[in-house]
Amino acid sequence: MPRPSGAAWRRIGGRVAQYALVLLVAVSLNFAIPRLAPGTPIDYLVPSEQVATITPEQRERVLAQFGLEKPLLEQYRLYLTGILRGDLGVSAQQGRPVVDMLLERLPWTLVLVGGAITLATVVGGGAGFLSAARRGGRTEAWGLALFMFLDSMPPFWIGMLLLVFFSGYLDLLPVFGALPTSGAAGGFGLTLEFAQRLVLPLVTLTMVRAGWLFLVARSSLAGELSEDYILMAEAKGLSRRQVVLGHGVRNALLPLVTAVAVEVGTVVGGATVVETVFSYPGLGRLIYESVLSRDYLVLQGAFLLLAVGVILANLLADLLYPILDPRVRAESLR
Amino acid sequence: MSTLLEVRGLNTVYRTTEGQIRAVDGVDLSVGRGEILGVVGESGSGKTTLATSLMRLIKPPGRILKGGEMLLDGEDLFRLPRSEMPARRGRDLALIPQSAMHALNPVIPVDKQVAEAITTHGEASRKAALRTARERLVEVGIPPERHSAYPHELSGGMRQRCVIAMAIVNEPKLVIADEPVSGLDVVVQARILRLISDLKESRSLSMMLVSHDLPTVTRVCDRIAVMYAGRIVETGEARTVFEKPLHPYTRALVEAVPRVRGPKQDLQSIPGDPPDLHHLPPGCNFEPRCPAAFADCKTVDPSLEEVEPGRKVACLLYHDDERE
Amino acid sequence: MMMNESRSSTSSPGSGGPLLEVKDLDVCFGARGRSGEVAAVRGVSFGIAPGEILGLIGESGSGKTTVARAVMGLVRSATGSVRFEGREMLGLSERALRKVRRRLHLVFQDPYDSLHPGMRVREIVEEAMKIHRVGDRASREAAISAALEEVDLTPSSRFTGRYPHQLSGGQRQRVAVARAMVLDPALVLADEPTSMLDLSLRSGILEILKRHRDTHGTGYLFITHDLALARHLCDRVAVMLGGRLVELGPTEAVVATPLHPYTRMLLQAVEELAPPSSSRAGYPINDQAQESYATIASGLQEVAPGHYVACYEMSQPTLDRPTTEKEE
Amino acid sequence: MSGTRMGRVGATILLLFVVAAVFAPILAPHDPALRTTQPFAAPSFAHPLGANDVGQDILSELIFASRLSLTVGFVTACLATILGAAVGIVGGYLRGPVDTVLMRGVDVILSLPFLPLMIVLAAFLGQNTTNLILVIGLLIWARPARLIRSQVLSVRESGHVQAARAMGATHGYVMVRHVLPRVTPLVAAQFVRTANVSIMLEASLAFLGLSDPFQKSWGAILFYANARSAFLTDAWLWWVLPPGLCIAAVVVSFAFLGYALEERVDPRLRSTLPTSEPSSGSGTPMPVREDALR
Repeated sequence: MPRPSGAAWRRIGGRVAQYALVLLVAVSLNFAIPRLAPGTPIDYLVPSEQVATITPEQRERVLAQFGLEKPLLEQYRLYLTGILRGDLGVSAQQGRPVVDMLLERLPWTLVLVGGAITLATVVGGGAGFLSAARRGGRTEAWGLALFMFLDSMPPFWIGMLLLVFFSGYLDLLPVFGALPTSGAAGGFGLTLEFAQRLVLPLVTLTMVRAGWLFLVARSSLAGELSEDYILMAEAKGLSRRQVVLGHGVRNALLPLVTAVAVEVGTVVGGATVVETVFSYPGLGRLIYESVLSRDYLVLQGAFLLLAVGVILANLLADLLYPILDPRVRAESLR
Repeated sequence: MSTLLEVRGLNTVYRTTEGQIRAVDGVDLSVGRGEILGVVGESGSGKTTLATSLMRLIKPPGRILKGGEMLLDGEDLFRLPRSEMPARRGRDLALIPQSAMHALNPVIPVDKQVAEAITTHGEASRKAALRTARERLVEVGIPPERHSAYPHELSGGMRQRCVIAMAIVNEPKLVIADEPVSGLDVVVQARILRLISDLKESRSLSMMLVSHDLPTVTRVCDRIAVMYAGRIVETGEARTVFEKPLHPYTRALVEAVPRVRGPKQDLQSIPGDPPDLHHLPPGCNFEPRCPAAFADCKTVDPSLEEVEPGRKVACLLYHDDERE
Repeated sequence: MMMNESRSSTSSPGSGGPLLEVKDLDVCFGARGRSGEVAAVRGVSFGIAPGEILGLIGESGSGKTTVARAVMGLVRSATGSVRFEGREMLGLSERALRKVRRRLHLVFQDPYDSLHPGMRVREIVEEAMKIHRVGDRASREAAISAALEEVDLTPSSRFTGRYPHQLSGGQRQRVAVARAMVLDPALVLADEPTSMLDLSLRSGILEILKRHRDTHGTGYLFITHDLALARHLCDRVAVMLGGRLVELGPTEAVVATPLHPYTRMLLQAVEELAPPSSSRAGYPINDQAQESYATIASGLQEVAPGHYVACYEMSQPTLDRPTTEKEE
Repeated sequence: MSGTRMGRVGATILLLFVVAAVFAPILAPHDPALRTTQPFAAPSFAHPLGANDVGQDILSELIFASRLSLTVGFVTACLATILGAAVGIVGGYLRGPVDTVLMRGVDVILSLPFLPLMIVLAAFLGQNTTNLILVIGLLIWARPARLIRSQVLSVRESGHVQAARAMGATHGYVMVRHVLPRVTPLVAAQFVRTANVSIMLEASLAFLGLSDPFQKSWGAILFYANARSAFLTDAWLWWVLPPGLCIAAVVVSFAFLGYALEERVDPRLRSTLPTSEPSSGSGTPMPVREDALR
């Protein structure tokens, strides 16, 4: 790979700046939403069952504790510095630092989301390429319809149906949580338990997300296969298989990379509902719990963390793309 | 000159929503060893379909009708099983496709693309193939420092040279070039044609050159075949056809050529519209636009017949027997 | 055509002044410091008389199309002077430009994309009249059929209701020409109008342009890469290389005695591509001295009456030399 | 299955749901807001899909819920496509600083995780349908905007746009008469696509218990079914399966419709090959090479 030139560095710098901007927007949204929302801050800061009974003194104390009596700009500054120090506040329900609660859940979600994206890319992308390479056939057309169906099914519903079959009828897999609540086995047993509990959420998430990647892979390979260089490759004497794999798929991988990066945001959204269905102790489940218990600071913190993850994934794809595609390398910033 | 390629009764059809069209309609042609045959035709004449058919690269909804023959060195390539074709392509016969500008894979360096043409056919190691590829690139005029460039880093002329290198790298018996210079600047066109002429000399290349540009084809080719509406309407020695065109269509084409030397003549244009392959006239395809048409032309479909040694034309004006 | 209303301005066509006068035109694109981007046009000067056809010859990337766009006022970064019918075009407000554009028209290279696929021929030809609110319904209708007949789309009623995809390439290009002519412009800028057409259809379009010039006194800037074609149509030709004008003169003079090495190279290429039979008889230099307005082009020297050439030490041709070739 | 046939299937399914939504009061056997039988009642003749945890008729709930899904789908899609088309056309056609600013905004919105953001918004802004529609509409216009813009970029270079400009047409005229008609098929495809996405978003939010409690929605039915662990009993058959099927059917009908439209925009996606004769000459226009599906 050629070493990055001045233009490439400018490009990287531009991308990083852009995503820093996105992050700032996400943070600002987080700051602004509660302040724009109807009702008083108190509604969001004390456990919901205490809101009705709170005394004026307690009220003052809470406001002071969160710096809410200060001017808005000052509040914003405090908020930003807080985040930089890794302080996302304290959960109203559990009284624990929000950051701790988030970090405890993060690994579970990382495994689920990472696994689902990988699987969905392999399964969906692979099938999509296959479908594009064999266009015109009956199987191909029905494959398309099938994946569009998958793409259209609500993830939580698929999750519920899988629960019905695998635990309700077949009683095959333990389904709730990621680890047995009691009697931790440790070592290999623990890993196995963990893997078993991961299976259903992972399958669910993969199923729903594979459809979209199928469509992207199919359309980009179909596009590449209609290009002139494919004809030339065949005229050189390459077999159809070599042409499709060595030239078509190779080039069609590029749009797929972008699609996968964009997917991260959607998969994270899907994970939220899937984790809820399976009581899988990731960030999504945490979000659900905080919605139910009206634990707003936790909710906001979780959103922020997910935003950071999605932004990092997008940044990674953006930086990866020029390495894969020399044409992009040649361009400077748009 | 012995015959290298002999095509007989080639028909290629396309299925469309409006019905089937015959893009190549019963074409017979031959190319001699070390000879360049020029196939001239305007849009819709079927020249590109002809070139693609000879490579057996016609894709659905198009197909080559059974019954045609394509003898290359006496072997009928149309009879080969489909699976054997890849081994022949690039080695027995090579293609320089239309829009060569886009014929290179945008994400692979050009020398690797040329080398791929070698490795796919043989025993050569990757390294040896790359070396040969670079030699060929130098031969077609690409300086060594550009060999590992990506296509988008090269100009149109350079890309065209790369495609030519790719076509000759396995020393094919026959090269089929489809519009090798269209879309390039005139100076570059001239250079590419010079390159083709040079290669013909140095490697005694046999070639079929397909183009819309009659004067250019006349310049580089030994013989010419003029196509109209999927058929060959006139063939003969290149200069003779250009200087003494027989078929009214060829004549009109010659008169439409602007010249930079010689007396300034008015340019002629052919009245009417290019042929619509869905609705061809019952008689001669050119009859609706033909200035010399007479009554029989509306009903009799002229065949390609020899009128002088080495000269064939499909026009009733020259067919004594069909005239009455 | 019928839309030719009387104009009160002193510089109306035919009053003797040049129709178009371009002086020291410079156009720079996107100063982002990219290596591929060059100043598109540098110090270009030329003039066109009413009823004159000036050929602008150049290869891809020579800046010839940019000159046309600058003349239309479609390029914002143009500096220098473009006087059309005596009025300065550069720096005109968008509103004022729109008015001037009634007298100027463009014909494009690609007949497949220059016509709106969703509009019928009638609407396409009518559009300019609509935009400039010219005439009433009946007079527009008459103008449309007159314009179509003029480009040999006869009878016009057979074509007015069709969509572009129902026409052949040659017919589409005729519609594009009819669209350009319907408001009877003083100047038509034709950008390679025949390069995408089959040889057998080309001369038909050229014939129409010539005829229109003869009957209406329209001036043309005819952009092409083909010197042979220019020879058949243009009164004078201007040769561009790398954004500069390198030679300007009466067509026959330039073709017979090309002075600039680049022009010679072009001619040589054209001859190489020409049929082998052409004789090489000598020609009188300047067999017709076309009237031209004192085109004191900067950097161009007059070496014969009306025949200018750029000092060529500084502009060696660089084509097809690998390292300097431009990307399109 | 060809694109056209998919389009027809999609349109048929969608039409069925539109009929159900419009004639809900006539078609539904009961008032879904009332307790009409025992809680957790199994299916019976009077209650073909049984009853939920408070004794409301599930079939009637389903029929009435189609109103919400379709409304959310249509209204947000309208909002998003109008906004997206406007931003895409103006940005792509005018270029320059306007475009840069607009596209930065699009980039920002596209890099946010939608569902978590919507959850935060819904949690704070309260759970009512108008808010929901506004929020979805204001978030999902960004993708259509980007796609439409990239097509506009190529349309603006086409001859007829240049010609109209050269004729003296105003920017507004060119955008409305020349650019908009050329991108209309893409806009239509994006309309369908956004409707699809917003219906799914609404269902997901409702499933997390963030829907308007006074409005029946398929997602909300599943929320209660999940909360009451309906999938552990036979009740999944009538309580879990049907609402999910409804969501999937509506979404897939939009997807089929959208695919049929996209196939028109980009014929290379067709699975059964083409309709026109092969281009043997030069200059046959190819459709814009944009990933219409993205």
